[in-house]
Amino acid sequence: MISIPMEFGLILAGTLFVLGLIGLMVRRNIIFVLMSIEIMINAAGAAFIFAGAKWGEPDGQIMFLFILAMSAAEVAVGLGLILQIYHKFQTLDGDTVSKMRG
Amino acid sequence: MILIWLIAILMIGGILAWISQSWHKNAPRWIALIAAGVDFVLVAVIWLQNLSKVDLTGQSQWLFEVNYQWIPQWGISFFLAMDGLSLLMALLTTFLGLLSVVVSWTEIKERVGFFHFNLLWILAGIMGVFTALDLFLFYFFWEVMLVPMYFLIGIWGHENRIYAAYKFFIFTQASGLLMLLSILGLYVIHGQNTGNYTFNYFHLLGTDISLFTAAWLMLGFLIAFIVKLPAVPFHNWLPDAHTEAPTAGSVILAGLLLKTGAYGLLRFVIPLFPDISELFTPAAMMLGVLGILYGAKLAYAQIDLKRLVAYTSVSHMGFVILAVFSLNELALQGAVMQMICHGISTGALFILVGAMHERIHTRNIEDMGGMWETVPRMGGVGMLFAMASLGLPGLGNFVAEFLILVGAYQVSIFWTVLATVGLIAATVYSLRIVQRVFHGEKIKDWKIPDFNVREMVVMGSMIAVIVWLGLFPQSVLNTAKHTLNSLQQRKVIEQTAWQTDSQTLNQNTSENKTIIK
Amino acid sequence: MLELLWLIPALPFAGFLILALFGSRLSRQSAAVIGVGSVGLSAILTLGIAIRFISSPPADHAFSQMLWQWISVDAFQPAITLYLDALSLVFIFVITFVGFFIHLYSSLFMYEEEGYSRFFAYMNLFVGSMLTLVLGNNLLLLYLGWEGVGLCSYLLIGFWYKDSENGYAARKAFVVTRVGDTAMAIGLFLLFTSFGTLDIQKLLQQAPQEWTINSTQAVLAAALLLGGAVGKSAQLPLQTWLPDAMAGPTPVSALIHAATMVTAGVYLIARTHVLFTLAPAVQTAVAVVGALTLLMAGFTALTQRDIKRVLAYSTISQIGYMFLGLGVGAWSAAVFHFMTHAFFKALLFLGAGVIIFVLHHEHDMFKMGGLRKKLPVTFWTFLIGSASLAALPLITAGFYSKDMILWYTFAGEQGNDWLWAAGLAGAFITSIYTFRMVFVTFYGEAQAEITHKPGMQLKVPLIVLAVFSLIAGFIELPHTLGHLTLFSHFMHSALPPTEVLHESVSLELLLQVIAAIAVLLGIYIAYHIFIRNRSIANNLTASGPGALLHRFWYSGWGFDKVYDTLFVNPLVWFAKINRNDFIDLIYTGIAGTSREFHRQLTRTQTGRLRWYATGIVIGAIITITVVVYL
Amino acid sequence: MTATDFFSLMPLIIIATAAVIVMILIAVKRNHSVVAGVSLAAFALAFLSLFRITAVTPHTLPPLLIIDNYALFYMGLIFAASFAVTLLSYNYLKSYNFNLEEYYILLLLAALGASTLAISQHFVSIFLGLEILSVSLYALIAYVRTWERNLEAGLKYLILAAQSSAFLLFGMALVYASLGSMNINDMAQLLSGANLGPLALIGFALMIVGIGFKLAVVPFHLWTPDVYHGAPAPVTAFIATVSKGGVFALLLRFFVAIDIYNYESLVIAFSVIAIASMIFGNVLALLQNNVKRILAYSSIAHLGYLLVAFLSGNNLSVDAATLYLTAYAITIMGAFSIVSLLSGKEQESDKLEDYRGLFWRRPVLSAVFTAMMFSLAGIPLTAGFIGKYFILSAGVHSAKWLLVIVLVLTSVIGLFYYLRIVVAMYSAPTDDMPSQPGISRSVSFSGVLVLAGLTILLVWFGVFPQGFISLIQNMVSSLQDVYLSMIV
Repeated sequence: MISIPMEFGLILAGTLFVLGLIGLMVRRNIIFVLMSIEIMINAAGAAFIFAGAKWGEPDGQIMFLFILAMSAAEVAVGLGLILQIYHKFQTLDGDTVSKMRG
Repeated sequence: MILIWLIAILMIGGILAWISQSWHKNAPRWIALIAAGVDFVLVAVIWLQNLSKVDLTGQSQWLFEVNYQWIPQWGISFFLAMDGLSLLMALLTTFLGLLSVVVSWTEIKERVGFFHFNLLWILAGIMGVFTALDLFLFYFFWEVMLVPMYFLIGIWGHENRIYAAYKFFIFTQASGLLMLLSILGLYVIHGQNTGNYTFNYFHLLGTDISLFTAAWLMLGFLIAFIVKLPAVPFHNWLPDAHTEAPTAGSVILAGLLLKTGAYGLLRFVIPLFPDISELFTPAAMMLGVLGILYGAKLAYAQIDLKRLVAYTSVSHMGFVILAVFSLNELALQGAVMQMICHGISTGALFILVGAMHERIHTRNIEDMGGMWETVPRMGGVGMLFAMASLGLPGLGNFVAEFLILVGAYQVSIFWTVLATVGLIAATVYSLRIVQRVFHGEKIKDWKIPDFNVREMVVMGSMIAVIVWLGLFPQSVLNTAKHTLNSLQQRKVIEQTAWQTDSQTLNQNTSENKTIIK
Repeated sequence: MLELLWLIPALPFAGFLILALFGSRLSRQSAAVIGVGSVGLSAILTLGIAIRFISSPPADHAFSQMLWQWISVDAFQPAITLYLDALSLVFIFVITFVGFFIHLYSSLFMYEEEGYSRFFAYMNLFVGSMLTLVLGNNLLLLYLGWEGVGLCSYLLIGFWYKDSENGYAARKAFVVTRVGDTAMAIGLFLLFTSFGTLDIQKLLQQAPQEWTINSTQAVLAAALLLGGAVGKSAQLPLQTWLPDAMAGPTPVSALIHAATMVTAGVYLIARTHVLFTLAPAVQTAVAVVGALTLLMAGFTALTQRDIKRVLAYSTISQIGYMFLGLGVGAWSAAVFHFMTHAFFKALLFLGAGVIIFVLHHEHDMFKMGGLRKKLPVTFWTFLIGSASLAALPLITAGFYSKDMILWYTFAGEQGNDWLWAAGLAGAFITSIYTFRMVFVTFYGEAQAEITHKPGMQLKVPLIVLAVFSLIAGFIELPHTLGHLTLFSHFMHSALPPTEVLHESVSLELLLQVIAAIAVLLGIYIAYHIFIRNRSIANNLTASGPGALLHRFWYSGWGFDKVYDTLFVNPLVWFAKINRNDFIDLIYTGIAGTSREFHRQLTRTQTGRLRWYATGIVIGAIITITVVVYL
Repeated sequence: MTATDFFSLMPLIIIATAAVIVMILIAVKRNHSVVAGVSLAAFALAFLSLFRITAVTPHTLPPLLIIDNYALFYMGLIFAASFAVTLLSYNYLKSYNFNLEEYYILLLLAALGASTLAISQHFVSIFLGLEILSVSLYALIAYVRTWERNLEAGLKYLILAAQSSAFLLFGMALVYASLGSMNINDMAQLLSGANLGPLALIGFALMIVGIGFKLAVVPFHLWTPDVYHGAPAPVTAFIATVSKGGVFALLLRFFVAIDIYNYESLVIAFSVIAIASMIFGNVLALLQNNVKRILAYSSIAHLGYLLVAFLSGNNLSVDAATLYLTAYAITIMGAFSIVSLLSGKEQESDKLEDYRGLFWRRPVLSAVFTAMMFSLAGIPLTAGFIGKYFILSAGVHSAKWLLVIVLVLTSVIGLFYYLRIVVAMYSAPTDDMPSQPGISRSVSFSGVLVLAGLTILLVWFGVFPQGFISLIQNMVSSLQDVYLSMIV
């Protein structure tokens, strides 16, 4: 098996992370924002796996499982919230859901 | 114990006064009167008992002490002590406190209970400031007196009270926090030097500090005190606060709060940082003279009578700075006299202005004039205290200012001469009060009552005191003497034995105190 | 008897206290009784003490009485101690006696006025303070009296407070004298710092031992004291307040601004003469100031229309003579002139007061006229006073005292021909303006009607003072006229005699004759212009340069204007524009800056989710940068 | 797992069980009071159980958890605060007529998450605790669905917290990648003052972002006012006390363990954050007209103060930070108690205008609120003063003059806006003021209980702090010694 250097993996994870960030910053639709966040969290999970691989430990993969579970919970709550927001605001545009400022 | 009682009576009285509001509308007034009166009598008795005692040389300067653990982990104790200086200040505090209650009798009509609560708590705080010998405790009281004062101005003040209250609070708080930093610095340095982390004044006295650090630490103390005093250019809170405060507030501000600044200089800045103080002398004298002249100039320019009187405080307290940093017995005695006499004379002027405002509902000097005929008693009193303010011999202020100037002359001729010019300026603004308010053409047909019996009692007692101070100041001078002497002696010790073992100095000072509980 | 000394100032003070506390409840009669009585008692006591003092002088010709220790701080030990010697005796004598008669006069003069008891309260306070001034054995107590009389002067000039002009005049008087007082106060600091005491006698003893002649310290000390004296005695350059001070009631002008307070400067210099001896330059300055003042004031008096202003300028001028005397070391002569001046000038003021009184507050001489017949007593006494002021030879007290000063100015060790010439010129002008006043007021056609006659309380003081104005001179006669030295001999226990360079009776006679001629010539000129041919005066003042000069003199040589432009207006201007204290701008600036900062920062709180997310990203970038690159 | 392990986890078990019980109760019959009562009992029980656990501390449950006195103290703080929040919530929610009971489950779980943070010593448990806390908070913030503001705040918190979690996770991953351990103790031993590689530095930086977000320090503070403002008042109180308390406990433990003071760049980063927080927080609050937003901004500043204590890095810093945090928790809880007691279904009383003249109508409430404001401003006689003093003391001890002076100067700015609230309360009431139902409502027994308790604590700690200081010294001072000894 050819071992891929960890750095490459981390760069991949980092790229994913930044992509998620960009999505977060530019998308207005809350659903897409939520998706971008999922990308970021999963990128972090990937980074854990690469790190675990480097040290030859299962810890990274265990962490990934936790991350998966928690992000599922988060998305669940998030979708619930989005539902309510759509009820109330009749839109999913993140920018319009900003009454409070200053 | 008596020291705790002095403070406790006021605090308990305050709480009672607040509660008693619901019993009867006059109950808070009587309770406050009794509390302040009892305190006054107590202090007066102490003073009379110790008149002869304090003069003895060799005896400790401290009359009473009470020292309890408070926050032992941080070396903080509840340490109160009284010497001649504190005693005089306590006397002034209770005297003016008593008068403040009396002058508020008819002026304050709303929320009487809360008013007297604040009044008495200010007094308690001031009393604490004048007796605390633990630096942390001192800071504690320093702040405690501000809060009720803030309410006093902010609730019962005149038109622009909120602004004034803010300004007052922020100025004093900001400077107070800097002082807290300095206190902490001193505490840490002393702790690191000796391993004894304490805020005890006597222990901190001989702290061995490098000149550079000492300069910064002193600056913290100094700023707090000269903001309070106030010195130009930190005086801007004063005219607003004094002008907007109710009469009792103005009396206490001018008569007592400003004195805490002067007291702080005498009690803390000079003894804790003798060398730096000496280096600082020229700058301090400049500040003092600047205050004297600039304050006088501003006083002259005002058309709001209360503001005018307020600015005279800036001018008069300039003398105190001048004196404190001259650091010889004459000037220091003068400073103490000035603290007392200014308290009385400016207090009286504020009461006068307050009474005037109560009657004609304006403080604008241009709406007055020719009132002597209608209110000759007010006129006479006003004249007398205007004279006191310009330093007429025979009244206390003269003794104070002359002692200060004689003392300062020995240190710096230049600044003293300029300060003396301030006497001319004082003449100009003082006479302006008399001229514009009481003399001149009647601008309208005044139909206002003259001072009544209550007010005449207040004024009469103040006149008696100021004249007595002018002709027989010696009893006051004797009381302060011991404290001021030890102040100078310490300077001498520090100079001769600079960088000797600070440990021995600590022992000396702690041996010096005899504990009378 | 001497132990009762303390009562002399105490009685007027007691009178003041009673009047001040209960004045409003006292009837006019009882107020007058207390006011006049207290000073009267003092005068009687003074007489008793004077007799005792002269008949059996105490040791060292001085008596001191300590009442209580005033202040005791370190070396600073001023006590309330009274000190009586020949000098202070003369002063208290004049103060209490002239004071008593003026009080008596006032009891009628002021009867119609509001604030009758207030008037007597102030007057008593004044007498008490003045007595304290001259009796104080240390400079601080002297300073107390000094300021006390200043206060009373202020209060009394502004007695008719309803007219704000009076108030301003009073304030001017107080402030201008305070300028001098401040110099004096600094002088006290200097003296105390040098000698560790303010006790006058100790100072006078120590000064010659520790200071050499013309040492900087001595010069400074003397100059500073001179500053005080100049302010109080209305000499150049601080003379401007006195003419305005005439706004006060006439008895006040008589007592304070002629007889007593304004001569406090003379007293001060005489009292501290040793210091001036140590500073010859300053002493010369005293003489020069005196000479210039007497000329300047004399010329000004020539042009005034207000009878009281004429008298005021003549007072300035006469005090100029006293300064001249002091300046040339003729101490006793100066004090002598002080005494005679007190009599005749008080007399003149009281006389003028009568005229003003009967003419309903008319001050303008040119609206009087022809009063000779209607007010015979006043006329004759006024004439005596004027003669004395003009130093009419032989019969008037003024002649003897002025002559003594002129003689020493010429012949004394520190004398100087120029100073003498100035004095002589002054005498000449004095006689002109004095008799101008007499002629304009009492001769010519009557311009106004008299409504009521002066009563006894007005006449008695006039007569008594007139007698004194004539005979007081005979206690000291020059070599040429009997050589009686009662006064100077008496003074020599307190003041050193004057050294005379060329003691020559013939020279003295010559000078006296010259002076007498000058005086008589002056009277003749006044007679010529103001009785024989008034148009001369009109012509003189109508011509171009004459009018200019007239205006210049009339305004008191423009001093007021100069001071206004140089000091008063700029200060008032500065006060006005900076009423709100520009330092406050710093703090409002800080507050404003914080507010602006707040506003800008608040703009970052847009409420937009994407921006918030971006904010975190920016934060992350900053954090990473800091962590990695620092 | 041994019996001791279970015993030492007692409080967490109690809370978790209570959550389950509440769920069952809801299934049986909805009853607001009963549910609230169970939650209260759970918090009380958990709090009391802490005293028993002191017998076995410090106890480690390798590799995830450690239960030491430090953790116990913070758990105590969390439970006490949760207890108060529960009381307030009961009072606050009872006027609403939708399903309220689930709220308490969320509250219990959030407290559980925060406590987990206090006892964590491993990335996994940290992450778990943080997520339990966050996810519960999303729902809590948006709980009153009828209010648009609640939803908006919930959404913002959800997105941004998730974003910050991602940063934290990525940071953890990088740290793990460079150090090879996720256990704090192991990391501490691995580092032992050695230099950090760039990977680890970036990792730590990203972790700072994650933690900084939770603490709401500049520049991760933008969400704070909106969420504080939008959330129901008791929830805001919860965020300000429990959530921040838990995260700060973690911060202290983690960075003290790895001895951050050896890494200048990290110290500088924190110093920048602290200074920026103090300045921005105070300036932002300056002219705010909404009390909740003022308190939000002020919380940014207060966290800055806390960081000063933390950065002092001497034997006082943990004590000082803990003391300050406790004092702050008491105070801010008190402040939000009043806001929440005055608010209700009709309106949220959070505008400055609502408080105008309050003193003359509700003197006691106003006096308490004034005391809270003074405590925030650090004026004597209040716990806030003692706390601020202690921080200054710690700062001066380490001669962190820049931080200390910024602290002093910015607290002067702070004074201004606290006084604005006070001024509003004491200004004379005018007749034309609209009547506010919330203002006139009488305070229920539970509200009085909370307020009385908090006020007594506030003044007690302000005047007689010695017992409190001893407690803190006994409980948390160990933290530094433990880790320091471990490194050696």
